[in-house]
Amino acid sequence: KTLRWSSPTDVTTLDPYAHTESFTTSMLHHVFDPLVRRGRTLELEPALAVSWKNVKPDTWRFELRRDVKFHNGNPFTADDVVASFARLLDPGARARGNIATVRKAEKVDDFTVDIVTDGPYPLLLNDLAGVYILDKEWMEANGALKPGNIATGVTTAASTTAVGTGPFKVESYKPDAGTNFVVNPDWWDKPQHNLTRIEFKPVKSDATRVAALLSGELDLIAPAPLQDLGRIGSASGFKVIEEPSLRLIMLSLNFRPELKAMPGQKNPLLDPKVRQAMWHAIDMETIKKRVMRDKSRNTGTLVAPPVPGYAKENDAILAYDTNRAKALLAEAGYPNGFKVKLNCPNDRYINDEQTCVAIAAMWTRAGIQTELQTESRATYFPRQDRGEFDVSMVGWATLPPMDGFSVLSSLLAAQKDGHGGSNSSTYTNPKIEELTRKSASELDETKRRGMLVEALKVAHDDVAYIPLHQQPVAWAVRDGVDVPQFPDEYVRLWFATIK
Amino acid sequence: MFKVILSRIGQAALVMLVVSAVSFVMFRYVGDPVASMSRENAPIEEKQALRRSLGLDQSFVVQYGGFLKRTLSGDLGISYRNQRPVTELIAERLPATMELVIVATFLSLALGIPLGVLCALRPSGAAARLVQAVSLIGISTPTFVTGIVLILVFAVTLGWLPSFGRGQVVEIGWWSTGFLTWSGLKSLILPGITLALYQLTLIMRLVRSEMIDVLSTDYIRFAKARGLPMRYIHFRLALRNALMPVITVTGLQIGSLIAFAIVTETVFQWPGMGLLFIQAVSFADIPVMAAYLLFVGLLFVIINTIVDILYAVVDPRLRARSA
Amino acid sequence: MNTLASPNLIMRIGAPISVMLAALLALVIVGCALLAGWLAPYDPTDLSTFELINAEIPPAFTADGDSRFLLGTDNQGRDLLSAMMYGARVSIAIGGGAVLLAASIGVFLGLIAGYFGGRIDALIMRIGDVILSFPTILLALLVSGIARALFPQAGTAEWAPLILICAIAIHEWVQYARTVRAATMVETAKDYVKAVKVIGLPGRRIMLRHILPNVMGPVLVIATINLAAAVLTEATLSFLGVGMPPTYPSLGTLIRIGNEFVFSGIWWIALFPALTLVLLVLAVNVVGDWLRDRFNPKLRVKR
Amino acid sequence: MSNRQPPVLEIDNLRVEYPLANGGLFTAVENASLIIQPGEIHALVGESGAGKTTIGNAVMGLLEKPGRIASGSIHIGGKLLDPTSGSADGVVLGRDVGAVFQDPMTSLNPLFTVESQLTETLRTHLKMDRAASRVRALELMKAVGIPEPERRLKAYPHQLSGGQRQRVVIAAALSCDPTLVVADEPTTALDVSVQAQILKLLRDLADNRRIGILLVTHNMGVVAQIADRVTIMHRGKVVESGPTAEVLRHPKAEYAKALIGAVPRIDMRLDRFPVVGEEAKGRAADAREAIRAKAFRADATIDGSEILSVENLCVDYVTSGLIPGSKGHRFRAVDNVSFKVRSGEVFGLVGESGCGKTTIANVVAGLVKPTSGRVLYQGKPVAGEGGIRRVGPLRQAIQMIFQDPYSSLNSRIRIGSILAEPILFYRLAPSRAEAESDVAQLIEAVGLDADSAGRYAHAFSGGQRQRLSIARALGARPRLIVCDEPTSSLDVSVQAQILNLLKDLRDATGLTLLLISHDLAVVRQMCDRIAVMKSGKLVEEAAAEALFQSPQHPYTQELLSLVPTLDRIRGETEVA
Ligand SMILES: Nc1ncnc2c1ncn2[C@@H]1O[C@H](COP(=O)(O)OP(=O)(O)OP(=O)(O)O)[C@@H](O)[C@H]1O
Ligand SMILES: Nc1ncnc2c1ncn2[C@@H]1O[C@H](COP(=O)(O)OP(=O)(O)OP(=O)(O)O)[C@@H](O)[C@H]1O
Ligand SMILES: [Mg+2]
Ligand SMILES: [Mg+2]
Repeated sequence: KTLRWSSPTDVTTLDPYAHTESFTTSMLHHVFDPLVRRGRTLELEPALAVSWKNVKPDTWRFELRRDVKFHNGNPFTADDVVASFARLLDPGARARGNIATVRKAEKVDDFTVDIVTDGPYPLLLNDLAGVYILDKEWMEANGALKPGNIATGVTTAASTTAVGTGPFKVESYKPDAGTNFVVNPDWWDKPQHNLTRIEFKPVKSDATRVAALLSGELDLIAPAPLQDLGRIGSASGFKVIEEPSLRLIMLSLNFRPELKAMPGQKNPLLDPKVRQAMWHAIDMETIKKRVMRDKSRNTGTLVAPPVPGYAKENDAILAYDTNRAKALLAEAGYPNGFKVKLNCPNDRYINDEQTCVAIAAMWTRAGIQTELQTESRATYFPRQDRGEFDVSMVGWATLPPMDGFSVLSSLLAAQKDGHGGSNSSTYTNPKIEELTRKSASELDETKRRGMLVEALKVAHDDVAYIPLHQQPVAWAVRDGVDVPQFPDEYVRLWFATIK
Repeated sequence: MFKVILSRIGQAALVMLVVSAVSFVMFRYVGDPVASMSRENAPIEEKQALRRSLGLDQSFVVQYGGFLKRTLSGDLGISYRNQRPVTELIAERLPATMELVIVATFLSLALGIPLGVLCALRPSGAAARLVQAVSLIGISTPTFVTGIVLILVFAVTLGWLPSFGRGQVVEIGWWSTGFLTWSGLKSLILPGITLALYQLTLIMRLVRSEMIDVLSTDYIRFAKARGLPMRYIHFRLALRNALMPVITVTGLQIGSLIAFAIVTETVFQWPGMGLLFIQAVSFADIPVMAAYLLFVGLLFVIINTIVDILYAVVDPRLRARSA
Repeated sequence: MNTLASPNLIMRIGAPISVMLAALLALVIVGCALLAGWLAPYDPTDLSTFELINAEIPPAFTADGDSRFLLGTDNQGRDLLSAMMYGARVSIAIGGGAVLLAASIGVFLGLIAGYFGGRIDALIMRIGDVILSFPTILLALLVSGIARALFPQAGTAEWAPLILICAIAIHEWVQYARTVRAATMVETAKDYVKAVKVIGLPGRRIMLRHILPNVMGPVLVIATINLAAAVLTEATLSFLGVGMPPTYPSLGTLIRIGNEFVFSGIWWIALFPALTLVLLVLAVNVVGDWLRDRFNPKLRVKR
Repeated sequence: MSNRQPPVLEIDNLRVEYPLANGGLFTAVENASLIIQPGEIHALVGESGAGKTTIGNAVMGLLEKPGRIASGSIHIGGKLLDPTSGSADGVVLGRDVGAVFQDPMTSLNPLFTVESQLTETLRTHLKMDRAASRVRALELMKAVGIPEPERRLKAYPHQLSGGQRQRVVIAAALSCDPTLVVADEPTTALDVSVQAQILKLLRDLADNRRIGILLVTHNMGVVAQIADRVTIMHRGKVVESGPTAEVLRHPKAEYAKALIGAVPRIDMRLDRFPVVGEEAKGRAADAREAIRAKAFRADATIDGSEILSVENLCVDYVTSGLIPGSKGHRFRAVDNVSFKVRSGEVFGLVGESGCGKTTIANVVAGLVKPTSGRVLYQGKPVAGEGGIRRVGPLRQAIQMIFQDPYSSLNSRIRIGSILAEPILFYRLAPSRAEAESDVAQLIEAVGLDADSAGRYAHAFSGGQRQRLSIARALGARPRLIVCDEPTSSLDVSVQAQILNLLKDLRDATGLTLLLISHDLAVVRQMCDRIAVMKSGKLVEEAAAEALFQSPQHPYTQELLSLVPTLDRIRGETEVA
């Protein structure tokens, strides 16, 4: 049984260590297995490792699964794990950062390995769920022991051939035209799917993808465009499946001394009252209803519910209240409002441009004269990184670790010591700095979560970002196709069944 | 002969030098590969390291110099996105685009010229007016709309033709062709029409406009006086005199279709040069873009040389000049 | 022997009904665009009037319509009719401006290249080759990027059109140049050009006064057709973030936005702007064809 | 002779109208009737613009678009021509009716070789195959006397001289043995020897094949030599018609008398050309006077000093092949020609068609670069191997009148503007209004209505266009005019007026003329000295009278002997 499906993005490379893209990682998961993986409810569960324990605060010991075979027939052993880690830890590996804290992997015996980290590190298992194991013999035979890197253009045999232990084997790989998989009959796990073959065809254009589904050329499209869900749902023989995604959309506020819109004047956004006023001025209910077609979930905090760090009490939205907003602005010394530029991508998040137009209109009504500019992701993100925007849209899904710590570390902490990678707004708060550093090495999960919650509360009260909503994941399938959906937007077809 | 070729080669080299320089300037404005290559929670140090490893921290002159040196030694780099040597990528994508362009150009010439002649012969006839109006509607509708409408009608509603992709292709050496399989041929129809529409209208109207002029000349009257069949007069004698702008425009169009059939290729997910290019742009895949633009520069020099030679083929009065 | 019938006004202008209608149509569209500020029921560029609640209301004449919005509203709650009027203004300014600029540059350089030939011809044509090597969109990105770097207000609704015009024209002139060059080469070989050369007229004057009218045919055709392309290019550029801000949509942008909703049955957002564009292009082409024939004295009397 | 055979052409009360752009109506032909029997050559003569070409076009159903047959009938071979469709049942253009158009330059499609244009007719009508049609085309080329026919078959029209093109057009018209040939000034571009050859060919066809020929011409000598009957037209009306001898010897209508009186004589030189009703054309005469006055220049002296000197001039044409750079064919059109022209003289250049006259004219005018040798104007080089140097006053000083009136006027600019151009450019008139009146004067001076200024070139007959291009050259008030067959498309009366004008200008202002012509009578009347060319070489140069009285070179002698004159009228010789 063949499943034909499509998404707008394509598989970048077959070398799992040469890239950091989540879509490619998700696709390669069909071919490779990690030591631990996420199950049907996204809980971490054994995969190539059957059990693990902390032997020292910085050393984890993994017991490996026996009788596992690679697609080429080679047996899976500790050597493969050690070679894979060595390959990933190579400075040339593009995905090196995914296990930034891992120092090395050591063979204990044929089916036991130790993984040593830089000091105590609570999120190791989360990270390992993204580390796929390659076959050492194959790498040796094909000169692929060193990793490829899409950034530097280093390629190896592994860039176009994938030999893993996973549920499917790559049959053919043609960028932009399609990638085909066939089932691996010798998979170590008991298959929950009934597929014999997967044909993946990237289709960039939304409308074409929908059309191809409706014309019966595809069984599944992921994602399906929001505005077409109604039509697909009402067409006979097709259905829409949806679920809130982990991805939260928020507005990043510039904390530099000046705004681009008002050169030479003090940045009004530095005043928390102004930030609250801006939040109060946004009518998220209407945006949800009109722009997001009731598919989104409005949020008051910076992480989604399933993610560690989420707390109901933080998830409080400042109510839409233009008068209150105006009052706050007056209190802050801007009775006549001020000027601000709002920048948004128009091809990255679901209905991003529409959301921003709506917000610009709402702010203008509240007295904040908003000049909106939208652009394509290719130019938007570099500019955002350079801190060129006053207010801009950010989406955050806490991936790959799927943990609230990612928000602290990347969005809230200042840019130093390896933190603040996406905090281009230069927001800083001493309390958050402290909590970020403490939680980074806290092995006690309850305490750690407490710290995350506390930090996110600070961020909420201080309006470090204005959270907007949680995006939906919407897929469309033809009847008879059953695929589970995941808030991390991964496609896991080893759970799929078709009739 | 030798001198002509030499000077053309020299000019081509110059064109490509300028193209490469301009494209390097341009990359500052079309995005930063670092942003699209970084994972979500990459710390700032990691991004900087990436920028360094890409050589993006160096000055423009150094980057450009390095690029030129590599290019001259025949190394056009490896695509960030596709992990393949750029030359190989372009060679791989060329057949898809070429076949599409051949179909589109064939369609636009095969329909555009006769329709243009028809419109010139009976400028106020009902058929001519209808054809002209329809073609104008065709071009003032954006390609993405036309493409989608065609897909909706022929793929979704009628189910006759595939909505995307190339169908089954046959490999002949490094060339992959869709002409030899039924599904390959069917896949060519919709994108071919979509791509041809603009050209078709342009060619039709140019032919019409020039034909009207030519038909009032003495040599056409003399041809009539010799009793030559009307079809022969219109399609062989007069048409040839009307062809100059058509040749120019067709040449230019073929060039830009090969290079930049971006929208059509995106709508139909046609794995050709346009798609390669647009993906490279949205990914800020600088090696692909740079090499690609060089290729296109070369392409245009070649096409325009051929067009210039064609002028001389069509119009003997220009032969002295073209030599 | 020379009996003069008394010709009435219509005869004097000599345009057939279809041309008159087309001209009228073009006038109406252009007029509505120019007078958008007075004619449009709402000001779609005033952000404070946007009411998301009103989004996607169908046209007034349909069952679910709302009499406040004759042609319905777009996805932001803007009155579509008003948005179209303002949008047409942007599109006509940018499309028309770009075509005019491109045609002027192209015709000028084409004449020079075709008339003088040799080095200058090679130079102009190779510059053309360079420009052709970049897609319009990339070149426009470059132009507006540089413009932005030079002066910061380039992105605003007032300045963006100018930049867009330059950005589009900088690519499009090549087509005119090459076409005109080819035609000029043919014309230059004819006796009437020789005749004025012997009179001793300078090249400039020969080109502009004598050759130009004889090579304008294809230029008019390409220009009238390119108008549509330029309007749509503007939409693409706006999408890429180098054009008009989304709060000031052009016709092309409206079509692009509307296109996303066609599947979901919200047809009016795309249909009306597209219709306007089609009608505009149609009208311009009909009038353009007629003008072209008028320009040609041989066809003057023919109907 | 079987008179039961229907006449090949019968025109009865024909009226042709051109609706004008301003809503008016122009009647080009009014109540014209004529009959041509098989084997008869019928000459149609008359003033330029009288409607001769229009009649020919009407017969072939090829009237220029708005033009239409308003009344009257045309029968071809007894079959009625349908005035709306312009065709008669069973009569095939090209097979049954052959046409020679007035203008050889534009009758041939510039993009096709002579061969393809000749053979396509044969293949269409006679269903010949490629090889057979080529053989026949070669025969035809020989029949019309084109030298090196094999090579010229492969040539493109622009590579042929005016006369050669004219002969190709004739060959094409005759290729399918039509029963009726409409020949519109078939020999104007030809030198006398070729003309004689063509005329003989036409006569033979008429006599042996019983072809009827409608021959439009300005050359009364030609009429006298071969026509059986003559019709004289004036302003759209037939003023006289009858057997050649009768009409030529005893013209009855005023106009006919004047026309015949105006024929230039070859046997003696007159001071001025006799002119048709000069008195009647008072306005034109006044205008001419004004121009003469304006052109008067203080520096103009007829001192006999050397004004133009052509030294060892050679011009090669290289026909390049299709592939750029491939070895082309090199053809020497002008071979080591030297001559000097003195200030104020009329220097004649005669010779067979294709001998390089136009080429020399082009070199002098600065349009063609010589391969070697040079041209000096008042001692200063204007053209040489290095290129063409014409600066400042030199440009104004040398003007040219082109052989081909059809393509030398820009079809998109009003006549008035074309003529005003040199006047305004050289600031010869203080104001625009002044320039306009100058233009009006020029137009009247060449015998056209001043309101022609508002029209475009296509609305004029061949002769009228030629007069306009003469007016344009005069407008620049040059010192030297290179006249490339300035009057070959003019009727004798207008020709006389124009030549008189040029002559007068010469006398009054010291204008120098380099006159190229086929019409030896004209040459004799006009020129002071004459050079005779053959195949690119200068074979004889002598004072005009000397040359005509005692030609030295055999070629010159041959030319002179072949000139058709009014003295040898066909009807009479037959009778005699
Ligand atoms: N297309 C036209 N529109 C208006 N008037 C025209 C047109 N063509 C010719 N005429 C006019 O008709 C008249 C007759 O023209 P025609 O060409 O028949 O003259 P012709 O006798 O052949 O003169 P020539 O000997 O100079 O060639 C002229 O006065 C000319 O101006
Ligand atoms: N562009 C050209 N390429 C090749 N050969 C040419 C070209 N132009 C003219 N010739 C040839 O040069 C010769 C001289 O031509 P030219 O036009 O000077 O003749 P001409 O004396 O004016 O003849 P006519 O009296 O018939 O006009 C002819 O044999 C012609 O075939
Ligand atoms: Mg005539
Ligand atoms: Mg000549």
